[in-house]
Amino acid sequence: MNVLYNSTYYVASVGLIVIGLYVMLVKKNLIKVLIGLSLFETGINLLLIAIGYIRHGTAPIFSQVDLRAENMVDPTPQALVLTAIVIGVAVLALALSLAVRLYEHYGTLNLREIRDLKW
Amino acid sequence: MVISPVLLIVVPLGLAFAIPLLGFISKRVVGFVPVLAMLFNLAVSLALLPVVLQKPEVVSIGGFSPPFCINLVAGPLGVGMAALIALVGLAVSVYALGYIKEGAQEKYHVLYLLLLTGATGAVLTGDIFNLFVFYEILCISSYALVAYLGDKNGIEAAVKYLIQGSVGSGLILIGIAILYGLFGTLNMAQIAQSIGVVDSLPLSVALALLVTGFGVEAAVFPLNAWLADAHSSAPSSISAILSGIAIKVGIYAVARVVFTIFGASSMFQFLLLLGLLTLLVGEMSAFKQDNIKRMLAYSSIGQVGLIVFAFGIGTSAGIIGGLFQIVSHALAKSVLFLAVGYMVYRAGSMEISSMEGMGKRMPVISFAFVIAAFSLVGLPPFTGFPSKFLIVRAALARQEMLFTVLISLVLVGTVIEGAYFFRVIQVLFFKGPEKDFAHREEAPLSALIPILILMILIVVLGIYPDSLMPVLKSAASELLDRVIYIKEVLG
Amino acid sequence: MRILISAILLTILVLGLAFALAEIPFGANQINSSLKPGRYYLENGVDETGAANVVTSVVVTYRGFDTLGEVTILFIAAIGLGAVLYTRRKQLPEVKPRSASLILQTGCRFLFPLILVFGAYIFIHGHLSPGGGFQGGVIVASAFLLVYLGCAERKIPRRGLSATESLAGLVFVTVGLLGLVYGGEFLQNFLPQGTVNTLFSAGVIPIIYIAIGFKVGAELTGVVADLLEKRQ
Amino acid sequence: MEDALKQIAEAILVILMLGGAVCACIFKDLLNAVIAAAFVSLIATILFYFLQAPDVAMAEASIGAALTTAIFVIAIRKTKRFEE
Repeated sequence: MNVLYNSTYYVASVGLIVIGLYVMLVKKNLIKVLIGLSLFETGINLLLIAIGYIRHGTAPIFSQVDLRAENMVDPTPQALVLTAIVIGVAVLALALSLAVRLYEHYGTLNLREIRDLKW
Repeated sequence: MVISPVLLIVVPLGLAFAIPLLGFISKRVVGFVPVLAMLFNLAVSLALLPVVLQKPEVVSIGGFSPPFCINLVAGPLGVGMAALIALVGLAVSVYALGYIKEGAQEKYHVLYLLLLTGATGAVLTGDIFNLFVFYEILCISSYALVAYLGDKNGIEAAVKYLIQGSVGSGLILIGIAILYGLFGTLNMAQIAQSIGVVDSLPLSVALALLVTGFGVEAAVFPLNAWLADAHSSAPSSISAILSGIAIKVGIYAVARVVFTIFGASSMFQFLLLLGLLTLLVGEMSAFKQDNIKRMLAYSSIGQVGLIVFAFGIGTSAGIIGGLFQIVSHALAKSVLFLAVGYMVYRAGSMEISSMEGMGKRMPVISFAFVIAAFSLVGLPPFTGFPSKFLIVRAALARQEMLFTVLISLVLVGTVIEGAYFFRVIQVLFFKGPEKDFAHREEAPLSALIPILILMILIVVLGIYPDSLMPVLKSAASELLDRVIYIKEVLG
Repeated sequence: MRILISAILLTILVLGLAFALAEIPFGANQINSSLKPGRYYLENGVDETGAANVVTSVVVTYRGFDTLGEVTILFIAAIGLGAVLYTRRKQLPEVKPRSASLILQTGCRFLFPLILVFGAYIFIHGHLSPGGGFQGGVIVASAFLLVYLGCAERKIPRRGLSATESLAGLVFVTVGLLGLVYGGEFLQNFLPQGTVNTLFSAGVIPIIYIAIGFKVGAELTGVVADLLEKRQ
Repeated sequence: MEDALKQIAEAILVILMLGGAVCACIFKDLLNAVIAAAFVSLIATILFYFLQAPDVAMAEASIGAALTTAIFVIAIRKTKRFEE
């Protein structure tokens, strides 16, 4: 129990990753798959930030004089996650535009029905 | 001023940003920007090559010492790959001047240039997250370019490619997160230095995640469902780049992770098996295709298998063979796709049977196709011969029963490859055109020049394979010798 | 069948992650040695870059190349979206957009400048407080989204958007190249650092962040506009 | 005491978030699923704030919860609302 207690954030992020991947692998509807992708990415971002966290740390911003570097959380994962979030939204936007075009061509978003090309 | 390798990435990037502005002034100059950028890259990388053969050049972005900032490691491998990318990119961008006539052309050129920039950045960087970022640049621009024509097949292929590619990217990111959690750093040399300190189970999880993720772009066996669709539905100039360059960047990333970061000799057997499976699956699927572009796409899978197999041999000779195979496949496959682009355009169909009599109507293009096909199959005196020869020799030099068996299977793959290429050649030349194909004229000059240049390179490098050897040798030792790599970067 | 295979794959993934994460205790101080970049940024970031927000100094300076790649990815997404949704515009009949209710219109007109100012505030103060070019840029884009929703008859000039994108990207690259010329390395700071925690400090960081803010704002506005555009 | 309270809050938030993710998975109405995904993003924002990452929290709030939802809604309006 204590392990679970200590790793709430890991459980949350791995849970999100698994749910997201499950949606991506199993669901037929393209928009649903993309919702899964966005959950998956949120999970990864949470995992990265959780890895960089230091207990009782403060945000890495020297906004007051009495803050000390030893008590701050790791800034690197935060920078990485900023990048990852933006990459995620870029992929999503492109994917949604493809979904709109796909619907124009086929009149459906069901990936099992759209198989002119072999999967 | 000494030329900095960072220019290889920054100048094309800046030019790509400038394309929309130039588009306001004149739509016609836009197509020449990628040509210009790739000429610049080719010149710079060729100028850098002799320098980095002496000593790899480590550039730290932002002016801090390496583990604390992103650094580029311009070793023989990175700069050699950059030169290859620039060469193929230059040829294809000249080809695209005449070939791309529909759609939003300005956007095509931006995306195309950024794809090449992403590839160049990925092979030069020395930071694993930066590798991920450039890899994403490469992937996202190829998703968009596959869908460029906007037809049914293109969109469908792009959607599949995007879904599989983004799962792969996500897995890479998880792998990076685990590595960061274990070692607190993203610098590849520093991670390589720390590996061995922590026990191995989490490391093998990270290794598996990274290899799986990069394997999607490298199209190794279970992860290549997207490739045939994407390569056959994209415009032919993009198919050439995807087959010639994008896959190679995936393989480079896998090799970098396995060899430099993890130094995982336990992976070699696995790579060997994976390569062989990929090779056989690819060649057999190619054999039964009627669609010429799908056939070429599956043949790319087969060739990728051969490269991975060569890396899996794990000796210096094997890696040299694999790298040579990267060069010869990049040249030959781009010629094939570029040639097929106009054949398909003139015939109006991708069926192999509709290509009857092309040999008489489009002699130069068909001739280029034949040369490149011979080179892929591995006939002398083309580049495919020395590369396959080196791989076979390297495998036999291991003097183990296993390798003899495996290499015979590889040769079976080559025979299958020969069979389907000769079938196409037969259709091209020896099935006379009963009907009159007056509209099937030779391709324009803007297509012929790049195809001929690449063709001449195939022949010249096939006759003088030794001219590549110094670069390949030091590139192979860069991959195998982690200690020197770490020392070069961290000092 | 598909569900079964997925379940097996996901179980393997969860087990692998559980084993790997067991080695990375949550909340422990992983960056305890001064060789670790994270520790280095915390201890020297303020002195070396002059930005009070260490995340900003990491994003723009230490890992500035990632950020350049990141804005490139957004650029690709915006351009790629345009290429995918490309249709010959002349053939489309002009559709008169249905205008929103008076309350919505007035609300949008009232809020639009405020949101713009807020976005600009966020990206100008990126080196002092949480926030920066990306967050500010997205807020600016959401102001334009509001305009699209509330005042559908207003057209946002496309050429202006794409010119902003390109110019902002060029500013980023040029600042980097100036660093190469004056400092010796790409993206090196070549401006005085100023006093920490004042607006005019941290050398090139505010310039780059403002460029990113404009670029992200323009790109995301373009993405929304392209997606919203009426199609046959 | 403060720690215990924070941990309870975290546990509740995580349960809510995973519940939201499951909802996003099972809802047949895509619009509802998107709103559920936005809810997940919103809670992730609070968790980022708890993990001392205000920059990321801001980015996630503006990108994950607002902009992504908006483009999803636009795309759904142009295609089909219900998953069959």
